[in-house]
Amino acid sequence: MVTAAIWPMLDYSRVPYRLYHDAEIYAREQQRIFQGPTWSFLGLDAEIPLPGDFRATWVGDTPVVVNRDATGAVHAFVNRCAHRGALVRRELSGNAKEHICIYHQWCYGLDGGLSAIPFRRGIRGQGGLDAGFDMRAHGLRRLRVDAVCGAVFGTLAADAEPLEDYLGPPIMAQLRRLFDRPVRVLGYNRQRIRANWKLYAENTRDNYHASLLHEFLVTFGLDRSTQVGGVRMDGRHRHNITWAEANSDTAEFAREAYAGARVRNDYLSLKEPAMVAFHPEHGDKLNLAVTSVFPSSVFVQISNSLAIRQIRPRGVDEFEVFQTMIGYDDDSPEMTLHRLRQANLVGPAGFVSMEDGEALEIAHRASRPEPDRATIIELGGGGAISDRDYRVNDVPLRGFWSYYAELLGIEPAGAVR
Amino acid sequence: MVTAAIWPMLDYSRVPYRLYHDAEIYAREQQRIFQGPTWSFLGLDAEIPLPGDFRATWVGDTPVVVNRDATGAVHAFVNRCAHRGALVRRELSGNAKEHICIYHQWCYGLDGGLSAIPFRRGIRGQGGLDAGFDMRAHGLRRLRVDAVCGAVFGTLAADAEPLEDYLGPPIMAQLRRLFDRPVRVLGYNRQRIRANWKLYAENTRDNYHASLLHEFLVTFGLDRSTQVGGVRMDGRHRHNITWAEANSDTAEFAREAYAGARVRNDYLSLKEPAMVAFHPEHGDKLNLAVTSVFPSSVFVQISNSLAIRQIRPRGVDEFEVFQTMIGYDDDSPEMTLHRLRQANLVGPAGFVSMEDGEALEIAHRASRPEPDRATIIELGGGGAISDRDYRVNDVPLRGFWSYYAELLGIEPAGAVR
Amino acid sequence: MVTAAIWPMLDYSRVPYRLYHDAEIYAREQQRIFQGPTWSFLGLDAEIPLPGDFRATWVGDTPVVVNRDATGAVHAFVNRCAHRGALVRRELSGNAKEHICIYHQWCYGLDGGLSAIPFRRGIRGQGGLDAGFDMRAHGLRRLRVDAVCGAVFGTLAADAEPLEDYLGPPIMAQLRRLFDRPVRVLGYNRQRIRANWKLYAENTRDNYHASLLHEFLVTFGLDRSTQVGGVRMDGRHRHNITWAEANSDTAEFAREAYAGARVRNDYLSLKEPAMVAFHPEHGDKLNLAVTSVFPSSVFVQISNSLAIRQIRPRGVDEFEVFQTMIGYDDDSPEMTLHRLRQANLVGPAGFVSMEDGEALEIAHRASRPEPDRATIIELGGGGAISDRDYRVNDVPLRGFWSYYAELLGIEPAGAVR
Amino acid sequence: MSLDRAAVYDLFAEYGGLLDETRYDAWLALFAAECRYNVVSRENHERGLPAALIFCDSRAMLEDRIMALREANKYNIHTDRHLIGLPRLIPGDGEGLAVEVPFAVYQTDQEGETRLFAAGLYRDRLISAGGGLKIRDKLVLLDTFAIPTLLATPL
Amino acid sequence: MSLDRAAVYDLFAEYGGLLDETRYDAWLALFAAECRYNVVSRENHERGLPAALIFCDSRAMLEDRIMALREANKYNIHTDRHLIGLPRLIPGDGEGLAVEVPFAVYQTDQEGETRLFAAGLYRDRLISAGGGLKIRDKLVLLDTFAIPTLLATPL
Amino acid sequence: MSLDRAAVYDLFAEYGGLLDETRYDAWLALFAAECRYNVVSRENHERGLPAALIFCDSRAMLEDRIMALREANKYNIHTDRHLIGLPRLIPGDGEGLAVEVPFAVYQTDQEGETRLFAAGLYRDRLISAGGGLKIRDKLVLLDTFAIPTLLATPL
Ligand code: FES
Ligand code: FES
Ligand code: FES
Ligand SMILES: [Fe+3]
Ligand SMILES: [Fe+3]
Ligand SMILES: [Fe+3]
Repeated sequence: MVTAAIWPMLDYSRVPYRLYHDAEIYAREQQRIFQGPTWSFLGLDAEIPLPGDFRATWVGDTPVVVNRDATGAVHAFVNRCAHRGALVRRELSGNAKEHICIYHQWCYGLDGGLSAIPFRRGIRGQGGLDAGFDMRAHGLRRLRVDAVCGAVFGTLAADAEPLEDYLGPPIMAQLRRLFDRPVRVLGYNRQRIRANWKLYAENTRDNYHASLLHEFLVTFGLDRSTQVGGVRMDGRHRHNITWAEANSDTAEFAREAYAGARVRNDYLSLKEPAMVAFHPEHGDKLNLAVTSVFPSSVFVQISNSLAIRQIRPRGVDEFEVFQTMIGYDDDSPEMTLHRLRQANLVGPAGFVSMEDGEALEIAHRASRPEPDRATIIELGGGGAISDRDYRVNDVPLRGFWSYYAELLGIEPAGAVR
Repeated sequence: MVTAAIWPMLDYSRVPYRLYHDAEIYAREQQRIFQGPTWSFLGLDAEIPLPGDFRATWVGDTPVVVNRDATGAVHAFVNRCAHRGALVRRELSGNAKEHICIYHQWCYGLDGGLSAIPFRRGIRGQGGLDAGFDMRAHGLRRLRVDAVCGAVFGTLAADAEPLEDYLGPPIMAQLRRLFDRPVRVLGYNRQRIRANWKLYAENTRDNYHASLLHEFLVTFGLDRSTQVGGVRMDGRHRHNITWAEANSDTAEFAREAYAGARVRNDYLSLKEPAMVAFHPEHGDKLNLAVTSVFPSSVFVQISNSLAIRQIRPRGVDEFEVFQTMIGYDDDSPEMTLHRLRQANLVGPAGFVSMEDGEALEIAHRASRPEPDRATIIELGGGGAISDRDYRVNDVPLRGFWSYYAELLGIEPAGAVR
Repeated sequence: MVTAAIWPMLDYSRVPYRLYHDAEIYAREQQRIFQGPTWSFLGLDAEIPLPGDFRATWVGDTPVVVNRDATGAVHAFVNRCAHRGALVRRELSGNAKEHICIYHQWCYGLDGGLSAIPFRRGIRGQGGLDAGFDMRAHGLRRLRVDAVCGAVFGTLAADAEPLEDYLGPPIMAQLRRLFDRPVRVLGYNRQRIRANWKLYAENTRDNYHASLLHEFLVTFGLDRSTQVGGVRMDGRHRHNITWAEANSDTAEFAREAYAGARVRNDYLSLKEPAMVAFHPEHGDKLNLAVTSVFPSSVFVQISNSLAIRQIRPRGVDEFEVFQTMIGYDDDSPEMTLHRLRQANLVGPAGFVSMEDGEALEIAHRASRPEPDRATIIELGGGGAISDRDYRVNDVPLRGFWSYYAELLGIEPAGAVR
Repeated sequence: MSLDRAAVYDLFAEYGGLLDETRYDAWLALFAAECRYNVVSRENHERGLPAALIFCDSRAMLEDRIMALREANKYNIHTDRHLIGLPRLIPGDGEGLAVEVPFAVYQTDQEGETRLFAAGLYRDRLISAGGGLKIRDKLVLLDTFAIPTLLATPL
Repeated sequence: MSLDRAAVYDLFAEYGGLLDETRYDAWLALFAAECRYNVVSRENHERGLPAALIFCDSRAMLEDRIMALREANKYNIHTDRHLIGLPRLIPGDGEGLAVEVPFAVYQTDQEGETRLFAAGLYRDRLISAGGGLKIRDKLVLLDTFAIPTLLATPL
Repeated sequence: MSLDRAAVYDLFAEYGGLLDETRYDAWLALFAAECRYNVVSRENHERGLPAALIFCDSRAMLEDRIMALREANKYNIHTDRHLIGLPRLIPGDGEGLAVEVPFAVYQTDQEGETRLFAAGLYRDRLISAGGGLKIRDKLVLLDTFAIPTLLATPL
């Protein structure tokens, strides 16, 4: 049973590998984090525009359905029949007036309420349920739902703080920026990585790895640690925005810096350079903005490639990255084509993302045999957790762990946060 | 460690999902239920008619061999070598004078006794076993074996009650009915379902689901909840017979009833209606008789399709349904052909059975994340467990759980049985 | 939690099956045995002849790299990055000046020391690591390395006794005999067996099974228990040499003995008998010498087929046998061809070895359901563990378990060793 | 390669392609007016036991299978992918052409995870009818007779 | 079997063989001067969503893929093995020849363990150019769209 | 498709079919009077190491393999299913015809559970003898060189 004693350092600059490999800890995460007082991205208004539209998704490893009712209101509930536990809605997406479980055809409304039970009163007055059976008490387990500019979030905890408080001003600002116009879904992609989900939660907060692991960024001049950039967190440091500004450094300076760092720094050019072109569209210079919302939602802008990622744990040793690629309703055909081309940058085959699948799997594999050894999280120094306006840092990882420890009930006395 | 406190209700009308997903509970089931004072169907006399005939089978997840010795007596033993644990008989079926383990060629008689050990006395008087080694003390672990009209059962527990007492009068009557003349094996089929084995034990006792999940039954007029039928159990309610009578309702009445239940009720007809024809053959009107014997044996009559099913657990998350299709020795060629055609109804591809594979898998998957939530078993009401002469009920499921709790040592004080 | 009470007998003549199937015990083995005060074979000098040559291997389930530095010294270290745990060297073999982790490109020297960290001081003096960060404290975890005639061993325990003491005189002598000339690697083979690794550790010490399981040996007159042979162990009985002398029995005598043992004894001959010819090459009569070094290294001479095996555990239910086939630098082309032909005897497709894969898998499968039952290890009698100069014995298995119990901390009081 | 041979290759390419597209009516059209379609486990086949997993000894029964699949049966939502090997023409007498072809079928669930669902051998008798080759008799000899989940869509 | 037919079979045999040998330049030479190569998940394809996993609507972009694979990207060290089924020639108009072919790709890691990496369907349009068949347009319709680990080497 | 081509396709169809039926004598008859049959792991092949998993540099040794399989060796009871891809004819000099063909072998245990046992490439040299094509030299280049359980029945 894991306790607060597991932490070698009070500032979360060391993370024992046990936390990535223990099945009991995984089960506890599901209860206290994913089913706890956190908010998870469920989908977009744009994905269920019409009454009856539904989509299946996940909160942690719990199956959830989100749908729109006849009044236009959005509801979400656990996709588990109140009767004997079958998945009620088997399709991933569609449009329906109700949800009928195949096992005994119990029927649920779009608000998740139990609306009909076959032979509830039996036949010829024989069998069925007792008159006292209260259908209102046996609907599907509902989530609290709220949205930010069409991005729908849900929580399973009654006592979760309001969504806007949970996200905090900097995250709210980023979401308002990304969703400043009606969005259009361009498609989805999925990546199954044989590693613990928290390795990915760290990865999206890890400013330091980007240009070192993803050589394409530097080789083809897309993104460099020498650019102006940094990290900004919410008050609790559980969420993070990793940002950078386009053309804020010079190739010469970058070449020197990377040479100093003994990193490959010869530059190549693409035969189709348009693919990596950046067309500013949010009235600022940001060409990189990766917004990580605790525990498992990520909103990503890389140049003009826009996406939302859900980290979907599949047991202690595997997770799926589910990515929704988006553009805007008012995109010109040329802009849509540009986004489709630039989609080559991200996803499981992405020029600047595929490496994460390999890096996380080899970290998971190599760390398993030594659960008592620990990682080092000290780029940007240890001690108090705070925003940084430079890129060579991994401070937000410590922010993630500080809130993780709090929710799991293993925060050490005197923790530095 | 699971305790009696796990039960939300004393009448077993609520079953927490933990019981389907906890590996420790699974291990305990193997020890206390399958290796405990229960009887399992092992095979048919007709499958091993001759001296030396053997078949491999399973009791829970323990490999067992059943064979006939030179005197015609049937023996069964655990298929694990007394020496260093290898599977002694590797073939699934055949005829042999003895069973020789390949690893060191220890040799066992058809009664499971250890009959020979190579180099037992060594060579040139050097090596081998001490003179004191008692071969009689090291045979294969034997099962107690008994049979009902050629259906062979076995138990690993010395203290198990006699088979006839274990089954009780109603089950004995059903077996005598099914095995009223010499049977002939038509073949086997196997279905691997990624769900906990108890979901299937419930399914075969679940009168309520049949015509709702297996739409073919109603769509093609085979079987309807409006027919005369019900459930009958043994004194301990651990076993159950689900029965129904042919042509005991009218299409009109059924149509109304199902319409009332908001269930699809337009009827179609087959191009080859002979396939679903029912030819009474047991001097009664029963066209459905599903006899579930605790823990994992099921004897099935659906129209003229006759079968025996073994539920074979394969870990907490998977089981196999092994089905033996039978007819009678005196079947005419036409009747045999009819049975082969009607075999389309059952098994992994069965028109009225395939859905169970899907329903149980989605119930297993969807219930895993919430081990503390529970199923509802209240069709036919809660409270005392008793036979019913109507079909819309799931009372026998509570009977299953009451005996399950007793054997696992988690029966709550004041349990209603 | 396993304790000394698990042993039914003080002389280790009974081994409860729980020890092969309990995941917690497996984890403890990794800590106390493989990462404990034992020595594991890592590879051959001949595999990394040049400065910069490296090979990846395993110690238990811990990934390890062994390489040669510029001075010619051999180093080995755990293949896990000190930063965030990624596998540092991903290739199985090659030549390099340093090892660079792909995740953040931390760079390690050939001695495992941390030699460079990109942007260690950040950029423009912002970010990076604190000045206080001590690179010397964060190298790769090193193994102590030592060699016997070019066979490189390593240990993760600082307090392990010196290699020569660990092996003891008889094993040292065997290794000196096998490595009496410079060796040449002919190739590798791998076999994945779905069984617990200790079943294989027993198998290589099990003199009794050879001619009974591997019928090819007797059928084609290669090796028989009637030959002069036996077992010799180190002082602690943890290691063992199983040996036999060529042509030390007569076909007639063997035929009688095996007939007495009721074992098949008709002899066949190959169309290409040269394949099984034995050309003495070590100035003695030994045509069989299987040297098992605790826990998981085996040095094998079968006729002129020479090999080294590593047992690589892959969880409680699977292991890999990794085999390195060798010859000598001064082999004539004919001798090399002879060894390549005779390689048909060993490995996953080996005429005299393939059966082990089947025997161990069926032992693992059949023993799992009954963890409290035990094996019998009594060939050559029980009681004190000692060398034997006859072949029908399995005494060295008890030697293995006696040291296993000591390291796992479950040696019973009054253990007979 | 004779026209025959080309026609045989094309027939099996078509067979798998139509099933994977769930174009079951077009698939039925590959069978002769009189035809049989049986899916048999090796376990029964090797023991000479007559029971099949799917037993259609008339075209009517085969059509009933498809109707039931569409109108009544529920099954795990998935897509099939047939990989069909090189056809082996079996010399011999008898009406039409005897052909044996190994196959593997992969099933992919709605979330894009693929598993091997079945491996086995087609034992077919083909006849020419209406200017083309038709399946007179198909035996799907199933190696993978421990059916994963359930068997609904045709092999 | 017409020459065409033989040429189609050979083209796909060559296609898989060259990829498995990692001879990417020779593989590129199988494509026409103007060509497209898209890897699309069934999830998007069935919903009419345009996003692809790999989207190359020009030969230049396809060549960039190979350059990046060699010069910049890191991926799990493995070998590929393509198993390509019987080509199905699709009658119809349009330039060139429409062909559909099922495929499976197995990946083997450095330690010799193999897993199914992908199953799916090639939807190709082939044209004759320079006296041989070339790939004008290739759609890799991916059943296995929950990509195991990552997708680096071409399908 | 020339006769040659048809003969090559037939040879491989026959090769897999006979192995899966365990008709080993008929399978041996597909080899020339002088022949070689080697199963080599990629691990060794890529490093230029000569050791093989199965090394038969004469027909006699190949026949010994079959004899031992029948008379002496014990192995996991299973059935094999070969899926053999499209043959790739390799132009070049040298006696006979060089062909490369990808393959996958599935093994099914007695209880009907199937697993991928091996994927790899056949590198064959075929010659015409006795009016038909025979295998002069077969290299089974094994991707799946971490052999699951054991390797007894030929690939
Ligand atoms: S489980 Fe859903 S209706 Fe019974
Ligand atoms: S294990 Fe059966 S004879 Fe040794
Ligand atoms: S994990 Fe190795 S450099 Fe970061
Ligand atoms: Fe990344
Ligand atoms: Fe059912
Ligand atoms: Fe052995």
